[in-house]
Amino acid sequence: MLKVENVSKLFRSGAFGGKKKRVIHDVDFEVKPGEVVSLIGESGSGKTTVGRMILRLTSVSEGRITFDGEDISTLKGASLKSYYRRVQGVFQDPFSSFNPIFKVGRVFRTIRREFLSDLDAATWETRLTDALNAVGLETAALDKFPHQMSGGQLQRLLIARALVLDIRLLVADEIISMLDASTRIDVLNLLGDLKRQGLSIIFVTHDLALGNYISDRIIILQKGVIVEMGATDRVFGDPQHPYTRSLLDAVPHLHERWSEEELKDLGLVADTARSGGHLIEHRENHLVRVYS
Amino acid sequence: MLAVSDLKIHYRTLAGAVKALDGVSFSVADGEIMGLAGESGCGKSTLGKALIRLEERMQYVGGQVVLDDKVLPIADDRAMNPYRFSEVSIVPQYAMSALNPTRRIGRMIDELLDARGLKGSTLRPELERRLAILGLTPDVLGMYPIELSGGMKQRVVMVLSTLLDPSLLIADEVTSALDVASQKKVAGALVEFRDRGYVKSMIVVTHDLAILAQVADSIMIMYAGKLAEKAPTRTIVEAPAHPYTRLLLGSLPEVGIRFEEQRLPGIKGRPPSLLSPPTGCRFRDRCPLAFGKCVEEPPFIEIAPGHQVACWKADAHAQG
Amino acid sequence: QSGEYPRNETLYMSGAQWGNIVGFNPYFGNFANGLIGLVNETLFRYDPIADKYIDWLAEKGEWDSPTVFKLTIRSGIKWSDGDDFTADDVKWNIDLGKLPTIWWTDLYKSIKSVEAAGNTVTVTFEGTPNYQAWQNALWNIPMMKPSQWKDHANETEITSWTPDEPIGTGPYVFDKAGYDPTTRVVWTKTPDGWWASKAGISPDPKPKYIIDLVNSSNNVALGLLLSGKQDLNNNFLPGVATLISGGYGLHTYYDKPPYMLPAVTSWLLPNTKKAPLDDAAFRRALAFSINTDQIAKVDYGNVVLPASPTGLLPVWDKYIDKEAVKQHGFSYDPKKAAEILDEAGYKKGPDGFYQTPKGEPIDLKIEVPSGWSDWMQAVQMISADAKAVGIKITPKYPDFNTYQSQRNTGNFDLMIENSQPLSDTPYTYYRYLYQLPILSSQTNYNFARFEDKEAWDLTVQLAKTPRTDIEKMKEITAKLQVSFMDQLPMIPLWYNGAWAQMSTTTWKNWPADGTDRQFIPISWRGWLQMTGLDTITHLEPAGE
Amino acid sequence: MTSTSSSPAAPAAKSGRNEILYFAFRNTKLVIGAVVFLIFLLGAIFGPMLATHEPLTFDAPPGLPPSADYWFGTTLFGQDVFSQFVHGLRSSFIVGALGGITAAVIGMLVGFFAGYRGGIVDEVLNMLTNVVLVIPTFAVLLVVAAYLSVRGLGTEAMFIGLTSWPWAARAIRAQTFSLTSRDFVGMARLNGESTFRIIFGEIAPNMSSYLVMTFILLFGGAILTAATLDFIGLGPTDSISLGLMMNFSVMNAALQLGMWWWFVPPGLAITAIVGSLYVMNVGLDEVFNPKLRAL
Amino acid sequence: MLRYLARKLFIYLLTFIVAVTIDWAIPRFMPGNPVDALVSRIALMPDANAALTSYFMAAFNLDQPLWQQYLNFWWALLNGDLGRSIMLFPTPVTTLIGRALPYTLGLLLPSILLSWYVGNVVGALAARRKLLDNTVLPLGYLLTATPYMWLGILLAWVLGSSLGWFPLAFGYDQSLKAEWTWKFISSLLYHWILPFASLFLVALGGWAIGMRNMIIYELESDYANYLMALGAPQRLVRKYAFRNAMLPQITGLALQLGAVVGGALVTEIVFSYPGLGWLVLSGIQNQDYFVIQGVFLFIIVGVLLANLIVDVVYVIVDPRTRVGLQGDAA
Ligand SMILES: Nc1ncnc2c1ncn2[C@@H]1O[C@H](COP(=O)(O)OP(=O)(O)OP(=O)(O)O)[C@@H](O)[C@H]1O
Ligand SMILES: Nc1ncnc2c1ncn2[C@@H]1O[C@H](COP(=O)(O)OP(=O)(O)OP(=O)(O)O)[C@@H](O)[C@H]1O
Ligand SMILES: [Mg+2]
Ligand SMILES: [Mg+2]
Repeated sequence: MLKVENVSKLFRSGAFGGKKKRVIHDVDFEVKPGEVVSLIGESGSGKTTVGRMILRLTSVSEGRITFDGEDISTLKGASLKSYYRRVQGVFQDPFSSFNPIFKVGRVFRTIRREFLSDLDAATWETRLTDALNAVGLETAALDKFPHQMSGGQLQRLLIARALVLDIRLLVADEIISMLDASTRIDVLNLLGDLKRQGLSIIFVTHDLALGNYISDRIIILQKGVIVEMGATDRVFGDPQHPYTRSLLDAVPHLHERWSEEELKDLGLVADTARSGGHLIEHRENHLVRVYS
Repeated sequence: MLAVSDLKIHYRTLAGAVKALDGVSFSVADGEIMGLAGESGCGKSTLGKALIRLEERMQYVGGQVVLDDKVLPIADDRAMNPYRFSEVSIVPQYAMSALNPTRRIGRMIDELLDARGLKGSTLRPELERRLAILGLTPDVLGMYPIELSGGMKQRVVMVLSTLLDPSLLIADEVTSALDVASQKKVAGALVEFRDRGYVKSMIVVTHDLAILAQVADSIMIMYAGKLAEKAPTRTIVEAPAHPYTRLLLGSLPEVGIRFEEQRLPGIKGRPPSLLSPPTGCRFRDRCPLAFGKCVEEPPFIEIAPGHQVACWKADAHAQG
Repeated sequence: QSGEYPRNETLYMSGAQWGNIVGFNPYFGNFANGLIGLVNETLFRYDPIADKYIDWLAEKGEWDSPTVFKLTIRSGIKWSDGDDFTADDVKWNIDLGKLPTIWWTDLYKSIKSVEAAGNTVTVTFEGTPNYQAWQNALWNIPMMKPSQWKDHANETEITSWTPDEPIGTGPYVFDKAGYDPTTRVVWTKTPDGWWASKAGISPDPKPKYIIDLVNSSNNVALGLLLSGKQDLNNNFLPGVATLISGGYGLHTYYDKPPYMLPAVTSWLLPNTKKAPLDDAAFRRALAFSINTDQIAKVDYGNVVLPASPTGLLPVWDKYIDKEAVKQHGFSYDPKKAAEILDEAGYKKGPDGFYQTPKGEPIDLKIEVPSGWSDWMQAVQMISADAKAVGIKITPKYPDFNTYQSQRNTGNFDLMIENSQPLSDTPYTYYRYLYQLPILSSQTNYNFARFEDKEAWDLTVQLAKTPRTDIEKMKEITAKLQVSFMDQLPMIPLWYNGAWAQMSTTTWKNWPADGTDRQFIPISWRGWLQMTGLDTITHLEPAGE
Repeated sequence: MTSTSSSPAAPAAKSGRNEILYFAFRNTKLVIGAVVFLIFLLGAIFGPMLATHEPLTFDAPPGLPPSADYWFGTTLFGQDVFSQFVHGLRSSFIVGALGGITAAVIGMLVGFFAGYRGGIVDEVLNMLTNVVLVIPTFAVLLVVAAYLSVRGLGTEAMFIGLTSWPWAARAIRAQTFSLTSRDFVGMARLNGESTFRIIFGEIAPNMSSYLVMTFILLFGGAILTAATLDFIGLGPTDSISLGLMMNFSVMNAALQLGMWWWFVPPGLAITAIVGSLYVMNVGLDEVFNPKLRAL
Repeated sequence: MLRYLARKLFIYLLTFIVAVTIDWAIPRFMPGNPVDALVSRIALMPDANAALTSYFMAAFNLDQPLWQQYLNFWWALLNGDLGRSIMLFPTPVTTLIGRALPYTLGLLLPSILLSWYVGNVVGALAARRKLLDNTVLPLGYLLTATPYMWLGILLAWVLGSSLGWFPLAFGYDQSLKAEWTWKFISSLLYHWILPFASLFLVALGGWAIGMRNMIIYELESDYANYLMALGAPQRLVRKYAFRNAMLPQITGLALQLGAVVGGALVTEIVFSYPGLGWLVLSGIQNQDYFVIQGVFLFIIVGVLLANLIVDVVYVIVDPRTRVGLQGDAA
């Protein structure tokens, strides 16, 4: 369905963009219908950038991204709109995803105006109510200002927004990292339910536990390079790349305490981000980057 | 040894007083790292700030703070000053921007020490030694904050805050903005400092229970301006007595838990407004165990050594 | 000497110099004021009050024949650099007229030769000389030192080059130490003494220094005057009438209104190329409708006098044909104005305003420069007067530059104009009124663009009348007056004054009516020759 | 950065707009500023109706101090100062409003597009802004005005507007830039909304208070600049303004003659209007910015 | 750092080119011919007009094709030639500017620098003391809202005209020779005080308010909070706040320059002070385009240079610019 083919991204930096900085190197993966793919990496590894490129909020510098075989960078006007009817995103900060001066219901009116203007009022109402119910909200919620709602509610509204459109791929960029522990699981569960209904999700996170919780496949990004990817149980159960391992080691567990040495090992995570090398198939459905 | 009793701190707002701390009593032993956790807005930071410096809008309403047998005059900004830094110190949440951007770090530290009546130069070797422990070279002292990465700044702040070997250190959300790798480093540093005796005791504020489980000796859970539970880390993690603590722990996905296999429950509802909090147990609206008695406020009582809970049903549960 | 000009030895004057001082070239407009008269003297001078020429550097000047003028140069005069002033110097200066950029070049074209021999200079004309212009030139051409100027006596530099220090024959020399082009020029008494006082022709001026201050604005001038920091002020000061009677110790030529000598006629300038202003009847009707007495009284507080219908200044009173004025003149009479219009076929439209005989509405603009408040008020009064008669005139206030360029290019309806000052002959007035041909840009004369061949011929005839032949001059001017009053190419309104406010704190013996000091107390360029200099030479320190 | 964005739901009881009004009426700075401003605005609107004289006609006795007949006295030439004053007020407001609007429109367009589009558009617009910013605009105005033979209020206002926008553009650009990085703008793009719609429907409303304040400052600035130009004599040639009044009074020795009633009212009015605008601005800031709301 | 300066320099260069082009274009594309004004100033017989007009057209380089004129204009400019004045032909405009400049600079430099310094100190004090704040703030707003000329007029009226304490015109007493005697210098100062005071006061208000607000903002910043949490005395915190608040004020200084120059021009007019403002005014009144143009260019260059200096100073005092633009620090 979605194919990310050897995509690289260069940002201009410095005055007048004299220099270019490559933040994504040759990223190549695929998302199948009904599949949840997690993009995992530390801060600055390029997760958001990949997500934004898929959403066409950032342009692709090299390579291409196709959806159902169509190169998304060629989309314009109506075809872009139709792309957005199939692919949507939810972002990290629920509070900043809503225009703070309007009531939250405005988002849905905009959706209707931009995408569903052909729908008659009744159909629209039922569709809206259904979507809201699916995320566990009442229509009354639409009449509130963003600051009057909790982060979890807002994220659910955004997911409902995607549901109204009946999309096929959702890019969820750290959508729970700003939520309280008590509410984040609600949102995660909701994503899980949607996946069951056949929605594909690209789940961006730096929290391995969360990635593990709902995803089918894991992609580990380090400084814009995919260092390891594969089925969730493979990558987590048998991490091959040192970077993946160090990430896993750093995850605190409730019930297992780090040993004294582990805790006080203040050495930096091995800087193994080298460009070059290539991904080889370690096992079926498990690719690892090796360097010659 | 820190002993806080019935501390009440309110925020003055136009809409009325926000009762961010509404009668909080607990103690932290020497050498203890106490984790403080709870949902956003429950008053964690307020507690941390109250122990060192009240901001303009914070209003001291009542209670007492005793540190090493001395009563801290927390309501009196001037009287409090001599205690700051040397007795109580803080690693703020905003470590990234805590350093004056236009002063070289070393110079800033010297000026600060001089202003406190200490000689910057005599402390210099100790400063450099501690920086080295965290993997920083003395060069950083000659740099401007902007020349350091976020993690470096955070470590510098940690060293600076503990330079005078305070009795109590408050670390407010020092790991929250970091990814797992950096988080671990900071957590390690906290323990290291305690172990070396740079600080006697510590309050680590965070909403991330998993990290507390790694570093804290005891964990205190707050809910809506009140204490819910305090116990040794192991007890909290393995045998929490307060229903809120349990629900909170239950909603944490551990590596290995998968949605497909085990669907974790969340906690329904939202915490009450602190402007006019309900009487009685503040968690009762969301509590699965709530019963008639919950309209009365449960006392924060010790149900086992070092294990305090504020719940009418705590006893039953701890034993059951 | 200390770095100061002692107050009791210094005469401060201002009123002529606007903007920075541009040096010492008497042929360029903004030369240091006082240069002509105090340094570079003229062959003759002229006393307008007595209508008398004063022999000056020339001891005599006579027509040997109708075409030969013979000048006798006074001997014993020295340039300030020590050289003798000679007839050759005079010839050289007159010969400058051959340069096309010199203002009397037209006159010079009719000169066949200029010869110097001994102390005489003989000027021979071709055909009938323009006697009037020649006479006028004689007291206006400054004598410059040929050795200083000879390298620059060409077409362009003569109007733009400037020496660092001017050399002249006059009572004062340039004081370099005090020169500040932005604020002042200082003239110091000639160290070796002035030829005129040595020769007993003129008293020796008492002020050791004359400081001519650059005008920054009326308010500065007024401030200085009121605080006794200025002795002779030649600005028009708004509200001056109240000051004179206000006990500020100010002296004026007359001690009662109009206080000032009349210096120039202010005219209502119609554009005679535009209907209905091309119609003499209409212009006359306008003339009858304006209450100039009222303007003089209300607007000026009586420091000006209403003008004679001939437009001629009071000094030319002897030329005025009183009989003609009675018959052809005009005075404020709205009824008469209406009659003239009715007679000429003008009819009132539905709005109560007159329309042209062809039935077109009349709506005229009258313009004066913005900020010239006395004129602004005057045009409002004019427009109100005209409205009373039924002529629609709207005041407009463009800025000065616009005003000037519109005037020169003929892009206006009505304006107030007064650029032709007092002189020794009414000829200059008639040239100003009638000169032909009309060019696309009229820079000095005939702004009304009035084409009257006959009047211009008469003016030329006047020019060719010797200045001594007063009767002939009267005869011609009488004809011109009749023609003028019938046609009114411009409408005389009032006489602007020779604005002079004098302070008696440091200097006394200022000119005054009814004394033996009937001089014009004016330092404007060209006026020192017209007894401005005598004002200075007759001053005495006030302390004594 | 961290999870502190749980906004204090404290005054949630009142809805956003009411809350603003509530604070607005309690903000003394805003109230005082607005009252002073309104007084002068009313003076500008209704004053000319009260004036018994044409501002430029000379139909009064000259040089009178204020009296019952001539409230603000008369000029040296017998013009009624009060009439001049109220007409001048009107001109000031017109120039301020027109100049302010022109500058605000340009500043907004440049700021919005530079901030939103970024990249090369930003570079170019930014360059333009910087160029106009460092040019001493007053000097430009001076040159331009000096060459115009006919000058009216409209041209004056327009030229002021054309030269005074850069700081506004800069500020708006910065605001837009930070708002653009907010996720709701990304959401809007995912909605397929047009650039125009995003800018004016999503971004602009969020900075409306800021835009109002910017406009207020531009308004005040335009009044000051106009007064300065008028004072030099580059003001309108066909009407009266407060700056011209000062020009006339100074040029005609009102200082020396002690005719204070001629130059005090116009300067006082400008100071009061501009001052009230500035004070209102501070008040508005306090109203809109919860951080500054005094207890 | 060098990149930063290079970028700034580029902008200044561009600004300069734009300004010069505007300056060159305006008189050429506006109706009316400056030379006519000059010629009409010299009393001429009609037929001499043409000769002199063409002479002056040539003298002002107006007789060439436009592109040539443009290049000439640049060439002359780069040679420090701003043309000749019309009203004071043939005085070079640079001479006129040279005469007026000392007066203007003498007003501008002290008033800008002193008002900046004093304003900042007063503002910083105001941020500290409620009482002072309550007086400084309203007064500051009043002062910034005051048109330069009006304050000048008021001072002139009260202190000059009514009380007679100060002179109201000229750069020095006209009874003195311009020699460097004590008497002359004191006269210069005496004439300088009022125009200086009015410039100083108006600018002062703005700086004081700006500084006060900046300080309050700085005192709420994280580093100030941290310092206070570590028990740093107020003195140190305020010292830092002052230093840091000063930085935006430096850039503010550059941005304000143009306005202050405008203020100086009108103030000079009020006090008949023989500086550039005075020169420009007579240029305007006499339609002397070359003087107007010249002064304009001069101001542009002055302001650009001052901006550049401020930029360099800023880079030196603010470490953030130094590092932040070296590339990707940290
Ligand atoms: N607009 C931009 N211009 C220049 N560099 C950018 C831009 N956006 C992102 N980058 C850089 O690209 C890299 C990847 O950024 P990205 O936001 O995709 O990381 P991330 O993995 O999402 O990190 P985080 O966990 O902090 O959100 C970073 O080094 C960042 O500095
Ligand atoms: N300056 C303030 N004015 C008014 N109310 C405040 C202020 N600061 C905090 N509060 C309120 O006080 C309560 C406690 O806030 P506090 O910052 O202590 O929470 P927290 O537990 O640290 O939350 P978080 O995890 O989000 O940091 C919250 O309800 C908050 O809304
Ligand atoms: Mg990201
Ligand atoms: Mg907190």
